[in-house]
Amino acid sequence: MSIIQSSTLEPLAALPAQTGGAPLPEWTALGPILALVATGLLLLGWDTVFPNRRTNTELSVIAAVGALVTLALSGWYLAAGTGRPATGGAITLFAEAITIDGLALFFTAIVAVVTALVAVASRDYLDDHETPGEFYSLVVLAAAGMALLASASSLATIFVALEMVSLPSYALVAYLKEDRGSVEAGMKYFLVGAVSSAIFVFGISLVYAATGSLVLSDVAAAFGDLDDLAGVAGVGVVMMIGGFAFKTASVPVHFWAPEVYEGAPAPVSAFLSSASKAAGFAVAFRVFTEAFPIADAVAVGIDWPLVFAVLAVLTMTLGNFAAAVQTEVKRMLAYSSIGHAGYALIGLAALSAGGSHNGAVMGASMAHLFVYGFMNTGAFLFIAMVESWGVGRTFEDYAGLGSVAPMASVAMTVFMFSLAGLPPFGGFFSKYFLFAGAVFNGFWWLAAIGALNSVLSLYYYSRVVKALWIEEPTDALSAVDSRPTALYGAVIVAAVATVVVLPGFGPVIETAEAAATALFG
Amino acid sequence: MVAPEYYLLLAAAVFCIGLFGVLTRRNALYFLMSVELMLNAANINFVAFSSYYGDLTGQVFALFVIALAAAEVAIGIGIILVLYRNFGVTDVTVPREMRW
Amino acid sequence: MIIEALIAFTFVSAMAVLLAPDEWAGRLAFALSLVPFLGSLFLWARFDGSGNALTGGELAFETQIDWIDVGGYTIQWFVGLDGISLPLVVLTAFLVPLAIVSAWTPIDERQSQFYGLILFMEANLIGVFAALDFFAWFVFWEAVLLPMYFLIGVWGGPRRKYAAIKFFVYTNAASLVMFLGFMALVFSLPVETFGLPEVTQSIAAGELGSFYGIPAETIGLVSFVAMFAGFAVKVPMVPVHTWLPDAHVEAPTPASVLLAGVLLKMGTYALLRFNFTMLPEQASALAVPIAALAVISVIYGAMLALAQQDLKRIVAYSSVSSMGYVILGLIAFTVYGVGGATFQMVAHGLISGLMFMAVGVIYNATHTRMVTDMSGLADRMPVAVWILVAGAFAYMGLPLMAGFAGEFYVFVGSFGSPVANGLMPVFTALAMFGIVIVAGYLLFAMQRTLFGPFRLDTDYELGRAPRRETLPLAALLVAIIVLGIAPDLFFEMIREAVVPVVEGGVN
Amino acid sequence: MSDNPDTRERGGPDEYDVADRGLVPGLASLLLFGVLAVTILNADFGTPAGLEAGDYGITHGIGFALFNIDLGAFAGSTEGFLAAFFIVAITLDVAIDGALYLAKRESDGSIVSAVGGAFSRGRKAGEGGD
Amino acid sequence: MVDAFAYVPAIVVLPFVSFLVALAFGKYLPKGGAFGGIAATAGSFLLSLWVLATVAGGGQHTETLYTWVSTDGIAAGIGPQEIELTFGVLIDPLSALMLVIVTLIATLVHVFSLGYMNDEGERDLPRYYAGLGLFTASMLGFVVADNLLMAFMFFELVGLCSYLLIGFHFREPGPPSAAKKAFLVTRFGDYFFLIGVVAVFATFGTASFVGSESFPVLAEHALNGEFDAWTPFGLDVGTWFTAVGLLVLGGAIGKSAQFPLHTWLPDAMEGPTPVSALIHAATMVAAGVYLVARMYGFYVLTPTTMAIIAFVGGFTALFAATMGLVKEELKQVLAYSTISQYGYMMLALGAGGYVAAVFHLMTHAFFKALLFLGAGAVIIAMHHEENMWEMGGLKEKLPVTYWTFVAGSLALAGIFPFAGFWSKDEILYEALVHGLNEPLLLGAWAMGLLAVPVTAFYTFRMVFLTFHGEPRTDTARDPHPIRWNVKGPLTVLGVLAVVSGAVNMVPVQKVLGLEGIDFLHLWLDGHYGGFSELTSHHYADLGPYSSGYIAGGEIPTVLIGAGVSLALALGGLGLAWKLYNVPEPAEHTAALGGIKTVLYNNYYQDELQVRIAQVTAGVASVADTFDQGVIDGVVNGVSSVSLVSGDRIRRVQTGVVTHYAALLTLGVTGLILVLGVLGGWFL
Repeated sequence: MSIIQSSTLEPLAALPAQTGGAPLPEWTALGPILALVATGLLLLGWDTVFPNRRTNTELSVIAAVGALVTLALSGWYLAAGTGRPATGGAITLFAEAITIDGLALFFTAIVAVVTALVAVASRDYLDDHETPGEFYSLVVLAAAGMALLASASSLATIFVALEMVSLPSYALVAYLKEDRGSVEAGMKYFLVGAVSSAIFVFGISLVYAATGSLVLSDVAAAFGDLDDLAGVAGVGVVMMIGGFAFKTASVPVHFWAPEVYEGAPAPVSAFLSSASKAAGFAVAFRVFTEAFPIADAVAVGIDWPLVFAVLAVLTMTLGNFAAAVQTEVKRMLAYSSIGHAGYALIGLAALSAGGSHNGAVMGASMAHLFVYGFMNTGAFLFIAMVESWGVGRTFEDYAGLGSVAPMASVAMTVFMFSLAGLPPFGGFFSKYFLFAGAVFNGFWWLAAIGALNSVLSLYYYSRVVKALWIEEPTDALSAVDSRPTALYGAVIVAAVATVVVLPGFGPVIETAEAAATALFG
Repeated sequence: MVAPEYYLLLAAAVFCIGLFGVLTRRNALYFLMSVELMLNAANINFVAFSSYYGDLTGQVFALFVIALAAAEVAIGIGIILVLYRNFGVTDVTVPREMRW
Repeated sequence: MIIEALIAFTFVSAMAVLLAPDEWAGRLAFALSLVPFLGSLFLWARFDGSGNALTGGELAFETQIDWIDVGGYTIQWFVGLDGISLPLVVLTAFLVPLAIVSAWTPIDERQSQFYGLILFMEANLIGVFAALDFFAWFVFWEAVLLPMYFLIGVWGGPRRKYAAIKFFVYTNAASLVMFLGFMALVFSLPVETFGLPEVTQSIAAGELGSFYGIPAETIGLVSFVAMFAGFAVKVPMVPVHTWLPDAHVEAPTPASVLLAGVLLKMGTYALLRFNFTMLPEQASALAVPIAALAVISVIYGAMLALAQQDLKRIVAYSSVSSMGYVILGLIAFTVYGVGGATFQMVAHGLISGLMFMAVGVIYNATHTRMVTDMSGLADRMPVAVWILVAGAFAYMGLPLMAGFAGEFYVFVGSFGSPVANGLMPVFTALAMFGIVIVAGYLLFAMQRTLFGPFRLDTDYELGRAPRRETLPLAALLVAIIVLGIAPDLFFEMIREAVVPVVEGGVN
Repeated sequence: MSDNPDTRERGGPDEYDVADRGLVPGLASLLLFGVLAVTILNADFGTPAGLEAGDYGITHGIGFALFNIDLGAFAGSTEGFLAAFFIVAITLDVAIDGALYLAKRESDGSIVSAVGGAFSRGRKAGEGGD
Repeated sequence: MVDAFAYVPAIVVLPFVSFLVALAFGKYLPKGGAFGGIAATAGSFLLSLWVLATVAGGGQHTETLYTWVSTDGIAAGIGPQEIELTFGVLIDPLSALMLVIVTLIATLVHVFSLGYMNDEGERDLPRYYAGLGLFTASMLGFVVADNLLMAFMFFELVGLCSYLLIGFHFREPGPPSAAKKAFLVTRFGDYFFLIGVVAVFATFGTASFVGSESFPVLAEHALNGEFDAWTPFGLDVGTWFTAVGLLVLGGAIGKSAQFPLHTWLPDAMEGPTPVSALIHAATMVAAGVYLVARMYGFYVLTPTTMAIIAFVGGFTALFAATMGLVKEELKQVLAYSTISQYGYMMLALGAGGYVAAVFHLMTHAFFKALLFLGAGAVIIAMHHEENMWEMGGLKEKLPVTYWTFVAGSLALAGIFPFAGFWSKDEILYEALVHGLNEPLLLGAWAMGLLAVPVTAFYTFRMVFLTFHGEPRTDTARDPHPIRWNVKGPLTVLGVLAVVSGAVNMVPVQKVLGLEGIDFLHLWLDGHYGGFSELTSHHYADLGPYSSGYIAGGEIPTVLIGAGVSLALALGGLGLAWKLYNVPEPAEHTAALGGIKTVLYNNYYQDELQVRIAQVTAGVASVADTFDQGVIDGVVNGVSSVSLVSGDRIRRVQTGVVTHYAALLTLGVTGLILVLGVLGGWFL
């Protein structure tokens, strides 16, 4: 469904007449990433120029504008069909270190959206924080890192981009220096993060040892004939899976997630659980389809789809079952986020060598991450709003919020039922396309486990809705006084997007699927 | 010339020693030192196989790993400072308010 | 374009009522709900469809637009009505305004949300019966759960939270099982889209292929069983029916009117569309177990009703029993059997709607539904009680009432049916015993509550039921009698749509 | 370190003392080493190609690789790291920025106490947030 | 001259209109809508007479009025597809006769109700007259039905009306439970009838009574192989027809209160007496017998069913009569007498005496209605006191009632010139004649014969206790006067009870050889009008029985039969005269000894049925506890298991970082091992 049928010129797709007919020069492919980096640096500069002025609003506006520009650019490129095989294939820069293709642009769009929402929401959240300046620069630069991570096509660039994402995230989680929860979360996140990045880099070294190169395409080439080095490469691959598992909070490396999402400031939790998780999946998709093609990997004895299948089942089950018994809404949402990582893992698990529907499954998983980005961010921002009212954190404290803050509660109901996968909202289609794709690819048992978990998830998501609408309001709700406009706006925008994405699911799934099939191509 | 397996073995040993430090020591600073050790184990591998394959990729990338290790330690120290200010102790196992 | 207009209008009116102030939300909702009713009458008047939608019959008011193409399949917005779906749309559009009117008395807080949710549910129900592409249909199918969850959860009785979540999770799990079954079926077919007609015709043409090594027959059987299990929960059939009594007892009267009146019909309608039209061979292969289940539903459901003390639970369990007849009719694969089953859906919708409303009117006056708490109400509330008595007799299958027509066609159709290797006469005879038990417990309940000397344990002084509560009852009773005397109003088009199903069936 | 009993039944550190676990967790790393050792010993590598200086010497080569400049002898196998170089530059800057923010001690007196107290950060109004 | 048949639908619709009028405007009409009812039933009566006259003139008529479900457009599907469900009208000698009987008695009962209900100042009269109107309409609908489905539908509607009318005084506890019992027991019978109807449709594809395509004719062809009727599980045609016959018989037994399903009729006496007179004496209870007569062509083909009908009839006749002996209330005696008289009719039908059964149906309708209305008059006089031991000596005070009541009693007992003698004698004659070479039939005949003296005894015990002797209570001394609207119907019925015997004096015709005076035989034999396949001779030659005679010839058998039955009747009357025609009659039940208590409790039939109801309620509560406990338990169990396991999983998150790191390492090592073993690295 590409609107503009571009010429066959190798560089960027031909743009309509208004730019003189000649396609944009090649480096402009980096447009979205450059926009983010520029905004980050601008924010740093702005903070140094006006150090002590409470410049919360301006910073938030700059960050949001930067993110929206990135979103616009990547959206425009996607619409123009950049990086599609039809329009001259992926654009590789810096000696194949960075590739801009459908996958990169799609995930950059996701990251940009989440960053914009978080930036807008943080204006109210950090209202009475004495130095909000660094927050925005850290967020935007982390987002730039994620965009880079999605477009990196060499293990070197991947590792460096990964660090560029992790380091600011550690600082962001511990941002509320005086709050014990934030500090404890920051400490745990840093420690687990450090260990897993060490494991990740050791994995890369083993893969380098086995294949002799870091660029994904060369690794893929070398993967074919490493007969006796399979063991070393295999361990390397598993350790890299450990690294990705950290970023996407999948099972063996998920222990940090509940504490961090609960302890960290709500916008940061939203940012981590939506954007950085999506980036983790982006790099996992690219590495495992380009660097370790399934046919050769399985031939050599490294059946990584099976590993991901194990991870998917464990993550889904652990996430959903633990979430069902939580007493605090934010921690429940943390576990639900782990559960949804499990569903997205189906995109990697339900793949088979030469499977006719590989592209469809992975595309569905990408689309699910896109819709999940909206739902999850919205939900965490709602919790941020409730925290700013100081009403309390358990389900009982949320009782009767519907009558006091109807608009926000309607938004939260939309998020909850969309996360559960109920139809009038976007989450329904994305989850069911994922299950349908798994069934089509022959992994019906994986879809069955997914379905089982999503039934259980309906239970605990509706616990929130029950608290909001059905329970009688307690007296504590009198504290709900302030109307944080920006936070409110972000939540409503996310809710509207979740609803609109159902009818508008066509373009999302089509671009995602095209990007995914290109990877396997 | 030393056979490449032994470099791998050395790197693995250093990696596991670092990991052992992480698992058993309770002080945050020891934690940082152990992570440094694990990262350097990876560097050994890179440099060893850079010469094995006769190209410079490994060595250049080792530089990057060192740089990033340093950055990580910077952030680590920052976090340990904040930890100390709030919990009064640099023991990683003490802050256990959030669980289950 | 008329169907889209109908659904869109109902959605918009739902939003409008949600935002309206609580005082006159009820009246606004009633006024707005009349439009879909008139629309459905218009559809009925101008209905020119012939044959069954799925087996290539000519559809009425059909629209087909591409929506999403993914993984080699194009998902369409494909909507159309045929002889089976039109009566159900008319039933829905007829029941909703009456349910709204019956809600004016009992619902006295958060009214605008209540009526908004009812209209939202109506839009989805019309969608379920009109949609002919799997995904569009599945969106409407699942979307109906949401409003019903809130209706039970917020305005329900004492154990409403438990009942609401049980209903919600139970039905959702069922529809997931059904989804996986259908996906496996579609994938092993060389079809391009999820359109139900295309899938049916390609199965009929015998193109059911193997699927990752699993042979075609097992695929057909497995997907049939999965879909059957998914829909059986909605019908409900016996082993999976326990959510119904809780949901009914705890739901407010208008919600249980719609729950019994229309939501149960979604299950049987889907069974007819998916299991019995698409996979007739598998249906007749499994005829004996399905027929046995149907008979058990009838007898066991009626027995349970006999043991209840709460009027609403009695009517709820009797819904389980009458739905057993529908299943018996469907499995018979004869024109009278399947046609009678479809007619019984409409008839039971009206009759159970009337019964629930009448019990609701009594509850509004006496604030109790327990049979032991009251007696001799006929003396104090003559109009409402006598309509309830008429409704009870309609339920028992009294001739010249819609119930009898439906049940009789099912019996005639299934008695002589060659399915289930000749056991059908035994099954039908056993199922018919249901009419005796139904008579038993309904008469017993009526005798204890409505007749005999007046006694009321709850201390409410009892006056005649107000006119606005008895008018909807009267309207429903008239509809039941008209349908009883002239069933061909609907049965003509139903029969036309059912003949291809039966011919496609086993010979 | 007051704890909010009503939200969840989490006791203080005493009820479950970590110290006594001692070196047991360490065994996991030994197990990992064993597995690594086995895989490594099973793998047999060919003869190493070794590094020959080439006309610019290795350090020059590294510098050229760093900036994707023509690599002469090592052109065949070494990949360019220019992209990684840019990213590392920004990452180090961000790391410094974050570390300084964390380490920066807010000026004593009003702000510290004010912020700590006022900012209930979601805890119930009556809750302890020292 | 417009033919009467065009007005046949009007006969049914007129009472229906009176139902609507009474229901809607009853409050505003004088006497609560009574006049509307009387006018309607009288109009129907006149129309029925006109129809009777036309049939007598050699006409018969059948026509489909309304197609309920048409089958155009259905191709040959599988199974019985081409069934067309229609409503039609069938006028032939049997139905014309029945029309007259029903409309006549309905009119008389309406008039009687003026006296019984209006004068006594009852409330809710519109509902009463509406009920009567609806009942008459549905009974007439049943009579003119031309197919089994229409018959079944009106059969059930009649059951509904009886429920409404028995439960008329719903404010007292008694009538509603009696109404419920009546409806439930008849419903149990209707269950078998419904299976029969559906079986007929499935077997023949049609259920019409008349025409070359009617199911009795098709059954005939099927038996001699010309028509391949559908039968389940490969049963042979004969046994399957017997089964269908018995199924439909179930409905007849339920409605006509025959042996197992008779318990509801005595309780139905809770309803107002005119209702009992109309419904539980003359019309509704006759529906069962009329139904069997209507499809007699089908029954005749199955000898075993005939034998069963005869035996059930005979047994019920004796069984109910014995129970009538000890009853104390006037209406109870009459109720049991009705059950026993319908036993006789069933005996007649079973024994092949088609004309005899119809004859007794007619005569019984008249004198039983008379007796009930007489009882009504007595009840009015005794201010609603029904116990006979509170009455006595009403002879002088209520002369008209007395004489009409005696006429009815004589007819009931079967004393010579009265109607009862001729009809009961012909039944016994037919049973005897066909029974000589049918042992089962002979047994039934014997029971029928034994019932004759018992009937005579309890009838005259009733007469003497009520009218003769000294008045035992002061109300008996000066009873409430009764007006014309009570006396009128009594006199009409009194005359009929006396005269109606003359219609069919077969013994006289046989003994004296006066041909042509057995009008009813000719009437039902198609001599005047009627369909060939519905005539009595057609049934006779299809019938399984051959008649044997005793003592030489037909005439001696007739004389002996008539003589014996008359002697027994007179004997019973004499015994009653001796015991009860004394100024101070005493309770003579002591003589019966042990069986007295058994008779009082009606052979414990009621208790048996209550027992059955309790057992079903028990099973239902067991099912309910099973349902809540097991099935619901499983559902709740699943949810609690998942929550408990969720709690276990939650505990793994201990909050200590080193644990996380340890679990992380274990996880990675585990994955390496899994992949290694599968991938074969280590081997």
